[in-house]
Amino acid sequence: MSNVTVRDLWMEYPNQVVLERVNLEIPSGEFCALVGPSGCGKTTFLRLLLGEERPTRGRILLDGEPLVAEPGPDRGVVFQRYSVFPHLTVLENVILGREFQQSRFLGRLFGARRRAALEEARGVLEAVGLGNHLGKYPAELSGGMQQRLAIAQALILKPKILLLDEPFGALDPGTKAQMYELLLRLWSEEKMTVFMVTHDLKEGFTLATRVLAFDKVRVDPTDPGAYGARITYDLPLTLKKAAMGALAPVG
Amino acid sequence: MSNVTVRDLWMEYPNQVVLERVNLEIPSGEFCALVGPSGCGKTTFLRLLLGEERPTRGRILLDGEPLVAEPGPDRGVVFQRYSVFPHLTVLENVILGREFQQSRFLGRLFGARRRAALEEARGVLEAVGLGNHLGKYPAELSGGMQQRLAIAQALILKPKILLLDEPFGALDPGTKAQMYELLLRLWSEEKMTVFMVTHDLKEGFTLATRVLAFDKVRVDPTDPGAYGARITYDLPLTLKKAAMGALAPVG
Amino acid sequence: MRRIINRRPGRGGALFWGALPFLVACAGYGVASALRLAENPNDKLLPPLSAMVAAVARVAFTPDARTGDYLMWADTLASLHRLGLGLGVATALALVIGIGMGLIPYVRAGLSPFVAMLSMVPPMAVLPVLFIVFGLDELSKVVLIVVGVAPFLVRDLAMRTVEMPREQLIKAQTLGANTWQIVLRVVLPQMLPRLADALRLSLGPAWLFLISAEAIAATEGLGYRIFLVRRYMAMDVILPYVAWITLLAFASDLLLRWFNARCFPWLRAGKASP
Amino acid sequence: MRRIINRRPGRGGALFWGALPFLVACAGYGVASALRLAENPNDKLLPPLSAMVAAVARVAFTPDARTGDYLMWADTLASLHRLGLGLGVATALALVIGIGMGLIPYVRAGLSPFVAMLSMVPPMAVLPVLFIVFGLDELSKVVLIVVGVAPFLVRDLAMRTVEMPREQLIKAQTLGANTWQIVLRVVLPQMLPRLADALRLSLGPAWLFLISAEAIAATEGLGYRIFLVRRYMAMDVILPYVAWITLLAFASDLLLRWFNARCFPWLRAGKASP
Amino acid sequence: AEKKNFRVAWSIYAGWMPWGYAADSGIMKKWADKYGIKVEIVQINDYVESINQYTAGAFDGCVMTNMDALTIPAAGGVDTTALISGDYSNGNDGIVLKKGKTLKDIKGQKVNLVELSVSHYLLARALDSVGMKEKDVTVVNTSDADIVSAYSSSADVTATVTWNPQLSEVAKTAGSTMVFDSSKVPGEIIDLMVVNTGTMRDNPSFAKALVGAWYEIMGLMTKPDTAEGKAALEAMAKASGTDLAGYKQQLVTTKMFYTPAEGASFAASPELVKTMDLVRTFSFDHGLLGEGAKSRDAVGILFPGGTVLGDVKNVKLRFDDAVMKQAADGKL
Ligand SMILES: Nc1ncnc2c1ncn2[C@@H]1O[C@H](COP(=O)(O)OP(=O)(O)OP(=O)(O)O)[C@@H](O)[C@H]1O
Ligand SMILES: Nc1ncnc2c1ncn2[C@@H]1O[C@H](COP(=O)(O)OP(=O)(O)OP(=O)(O)O)[C@@H](O)[C@H]1O
Ligand SMILES: [Mg+2]
Ligand SMILES: [Mg+2]
Repeated sequence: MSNVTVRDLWMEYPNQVVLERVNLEIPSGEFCALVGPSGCGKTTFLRLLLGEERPTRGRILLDGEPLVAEPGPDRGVVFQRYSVFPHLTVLENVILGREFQQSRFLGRLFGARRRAALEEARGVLEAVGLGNHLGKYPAELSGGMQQRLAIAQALILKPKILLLDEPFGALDPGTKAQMYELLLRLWSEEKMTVFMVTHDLKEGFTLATRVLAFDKVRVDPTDPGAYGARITYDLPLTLKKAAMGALAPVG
Repeated sequence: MSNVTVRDLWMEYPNQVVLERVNLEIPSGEFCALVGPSGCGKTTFLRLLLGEERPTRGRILLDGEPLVAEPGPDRGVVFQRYSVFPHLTVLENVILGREFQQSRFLGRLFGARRRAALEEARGVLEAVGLGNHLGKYPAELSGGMQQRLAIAQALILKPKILLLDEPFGALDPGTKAQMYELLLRLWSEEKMTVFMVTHDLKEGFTLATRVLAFDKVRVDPTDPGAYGARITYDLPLTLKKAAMGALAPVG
Repeated sequence: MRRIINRRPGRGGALFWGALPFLVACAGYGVASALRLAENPNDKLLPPLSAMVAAVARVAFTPDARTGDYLMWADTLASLHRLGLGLGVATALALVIGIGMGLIPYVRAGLSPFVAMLSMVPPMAVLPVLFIVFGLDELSKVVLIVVGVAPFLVRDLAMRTVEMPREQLIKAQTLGANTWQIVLRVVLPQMLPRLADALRLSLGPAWLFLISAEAIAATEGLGYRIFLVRRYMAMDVILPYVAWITLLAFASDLLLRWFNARCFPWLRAGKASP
Repeated sequence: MRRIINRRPGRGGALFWGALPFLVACAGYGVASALRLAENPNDKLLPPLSAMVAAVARVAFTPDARTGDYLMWADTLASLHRLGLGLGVATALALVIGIGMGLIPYVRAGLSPFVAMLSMVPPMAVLPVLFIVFGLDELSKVVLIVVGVAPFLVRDLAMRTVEMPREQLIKAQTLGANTWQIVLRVVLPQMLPRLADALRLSLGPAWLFLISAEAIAATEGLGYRIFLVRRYMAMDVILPYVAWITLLAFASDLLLRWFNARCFPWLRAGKASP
Repeated sequence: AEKKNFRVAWSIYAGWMPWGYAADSGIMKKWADKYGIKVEIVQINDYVESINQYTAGAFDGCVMTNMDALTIPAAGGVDTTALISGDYSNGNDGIVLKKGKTLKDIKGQKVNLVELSVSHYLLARALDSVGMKEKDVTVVNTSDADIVSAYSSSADVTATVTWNPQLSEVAKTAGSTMVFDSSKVPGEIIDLMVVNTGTMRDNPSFAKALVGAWYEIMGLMTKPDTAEGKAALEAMAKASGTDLAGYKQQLVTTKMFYTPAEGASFAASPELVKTMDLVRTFSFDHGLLGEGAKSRDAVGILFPGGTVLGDVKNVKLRFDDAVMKQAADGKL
């Protein structure tokens, strides 16, 4: 279960209000696409959900409880800027999550458990199209490959809430289609709640069950930072959800 | 004038061939969109054109002369990963090019010339939608805003050849449309030769006068790095070019 | 329970925790001193606070019988003068050579092994040679500081320059910059705060060299006084002098940090404020 | 003409340019020495090469009459042993405290002012106290190295840890890591090469402290020998000893670099090879 | 308190080389075994540090000059007994000038010396002898390890006061003249073996073992023609970084008390009282008796006859001839 409730949320930086009175009620298993003009506060909103930053006013509740104000394994993330570990190879980057989970003290797996983790990681990497680059370091990958690596890294743990910041921005249409399929399969299988920032409206409508548009409603021309963005549209695409839900047990 | 000729170009990394026997003839003023699957070598190709790296075999000619093997002001660039200067504000980042040009020894402008440069920079920043963020440092900008800053920085110098690596990847549709307009106007006014990597085929066909598709034609399943990518399609959209050319004197 | 890496002390908490080790150290000294004094009331090794206060009053606020100077201030001035000169020269060298080595492959190839080697020469062991070349007066003390500190600064700055993202250099070139302009507008502004950090790290060694130089031949200076009174183990003078040096160095450290925060706002831009 | 920052010497060129300053320095010494010797054939300050070779032959390849040891090797062993211990302890401290300070806000608040202060205390000035607390034997020499080098290592490592991209720590937390796992799998592996770099920078100071400690109380060691013969200005022994120390330090430097290149292939991954 | 293990520090100097030999040759062990104790003899390179360590309690005994014994341990409240008066400097300390041939020429020059050491004292005595004051020169504190290189290589060092072996190196420099040396103030710079008075009182055998070992070696040194004597001298020469001839040269300017009787009578002589009066006056004038000292009487000095210089209630330095007498009488 992972209902997300946002109540009267404000986020202010010095000299600038970014988000203003945001209210939301997202039931478990929803796939939300966040859209809006560049710089309006979508990434900031994800960072708040992640617990990386704290709202200056208002609260975020997770299943009715205040959100633990720190990142945790219940919330996976793919950042807008690639955030893979430069000192680990592609394969090591992906099994790291399993190692954290299964080896509290060493953070490292050996023997059969390691082999199992590697097997699983290879599967996911194959699915994101990095099957041929298992031993490379991130610095040796192209931009899109790094992004796919970050996705594989987040997906393998099957978090309850998945936060994606323009995850498919640097991918070509073919690879993108593959990634859509992977993401949707995992989403319906695992009943994750997904928040995905995207600039591609078509992508938003294809994947999501709900589209949230952020934008500033008021602008003070003499002081552009005076007002923040709010949720201007909140479109549930309920039919699709029902369809996906029906599909899930089968897929 | 800026004809680009590529002859029998190979690019190999240890254990991996990235580009294989690439041949091209791009007349001056062409707008090329480079498309292809993630990791196939598009960024690498731009880096070669930039003079940042040298091909392992083959040659690149600029107006019949071998390419000067170092970056220079004739070739502007917007990298896939934002590459603005963290220690300069938005406005300073943009006037920097002018300062380099006009002040050989101090690299700094004063008085009237500085005011003129600032005026010009403000205009470009307004055009990319950063008019309200002139005094911010890059670390205070969102991803898309940094990308627009990098574009403004490159455009202000009106280079003969412009190399763009997924420049609009992180922008919302509205902002994107604005940027298209700006880019096309400059392109037709200045008769630049543009190379733009994109994953959005529609974008490629909208903007470009020629689409180059990169892909591997041969794959050795046992050694995925054995063969490199080549240009698999080279589509001239000549009609459009003529139309744009006709428009230019007017716009 | 949040992870310990995500928990931050408040303003008061930071003050308290920051002060704690100092208090513990002071208390430790007090106990050790009291124990020794109980055994021998004239013990010189760990004098009581009162003795140190009296000694400071004597050297700092009473004119010296022989020279009429206020010793501690005269010493401080002399030492700071030498230190300032030495660090100034070392910094200038580091800027020129360090950035040169970091940026220009030929300079790097030519100088990096030599500077690495030079930084390993223990300067104290070749002091006699320094004396001959630079005389026994102020100059040789300044030179000792330079010789001791500059190689570190140069190497650190060169390392940092090499670590700069290549994209930035390429970007600058596409904006038409020549090498000199790249240095002036791209590398230097980003290296200055790093240099200040490196300087902070080398304040300790700089004082060390200064003190050693003053111990060898001098007529005033903080190091001179320490080594002079060491002759009769006047720890009641030495310890306050050491504390004073530490305080001076610490103040310079703070000053440099303030300088960084003040002159390079971009360093902290975008970092979470709390 | 390409910009100078884009021109790289080839393999041979790098060798040539790297060797040049050494040759110049040697030639300079030769000339200065010849000049002084022409004036006074008994000059001790800049002895000719032959004198140094003879001195080395005496201390390195002839057993000492009194003890039967080969002095130079015995000295080297003694010094390296102390140095190794000192640096080992300092490194361990730096890892624990430096990473702690860099990663955990409470530890940072508590220790960072104290460590900054500590790093400013000139260790030589409080040597008498060190000797009394730790005795005059091996321990105090090792402790001097630790006291002299550890604060730098700790501060440098803490700075570097703080500079790590926050995204990585957050990412690790979303992958379920606890603080200990973050240290073990994310911070430590990335800090080890930095630590090796910091160690490289502190090899010079470490030798300096060792030599100073050996100068005061020791019966063997490279520093002991240098200070023993310094009273007679036997530069024919001192200079080869200094050169030998420099060489040892330089070799350690190379070793650490090789270690970094060897154990952390990701450091160079993606960097242009030529 | 009574104990079995003792530590004694020494540093390299012509008159103290026998201590090194005592440790190396086993003579010390022999005498320690005789009294059922253990005595460790530790060489410290840095003379001042060895005194500091003794003062701080790390050693039970230490070699030092009479002036340093007064100003460091005694002024520091450590009750100290001068157990053995080994020798006095008889030309081992001297003043050397580059410019000028007589002492009077020193006027106005910078003088490089170890400030507050016996060199400084010698300079004060020398200036006194020609009616000058310390104000007439500028004293530059220069560490003893660097005095040779500074003097012989730097043009701006023109005058220096130092001791052997540095003194002979300095005097060798072309154009230099030794204008004054300690033979002109004989018996004033005395090299002692001092021990902690409390330790000595509780453990008489410790003092006896030290004195016994010392005079056994003195005996060897007076017989350079025997194999044993020659070996001893050679070992000491080697340890002091020179050869036999060089070491003998240093001994010429050192007035050794080879027999316990000589040492005992020197310690008991009335001249010693006069010397110590000069020394304590110099020390007080230079602030060496510590900040609490209101006059030169602050620290009491006890002499064998029972004479006391200074504060009777604060006797911290005691010249003792009892054990040397026992040695002279063959009672050890
Ligand atoms: N650390 C910071 N300090 C000050 N202002 C900030 C900071 N971080 C973000 N901002 C501002 O907050 C606003 C929203 O930024 P955010 O990164 O959330 O935008 P976004 O919606 O993700 O944009 P994009 O689509 O371009 O990534 C921007 O105007 C930015 O300038
Ligand atoms: N420094 C390097 N060392 C080794 N291999 C590299 C290096 N840089 C790139 N490669 C490899 O070269 C190939 C092409 O990379 P490039 O960055 O050109 O791809 P791209 O077409 O731009 O992909 P994307 O659309 O994902 O950005 C990749 O397989 C990558 O792994
Ligand atoms: Mg964003
Ligand atoms: Mg790319």
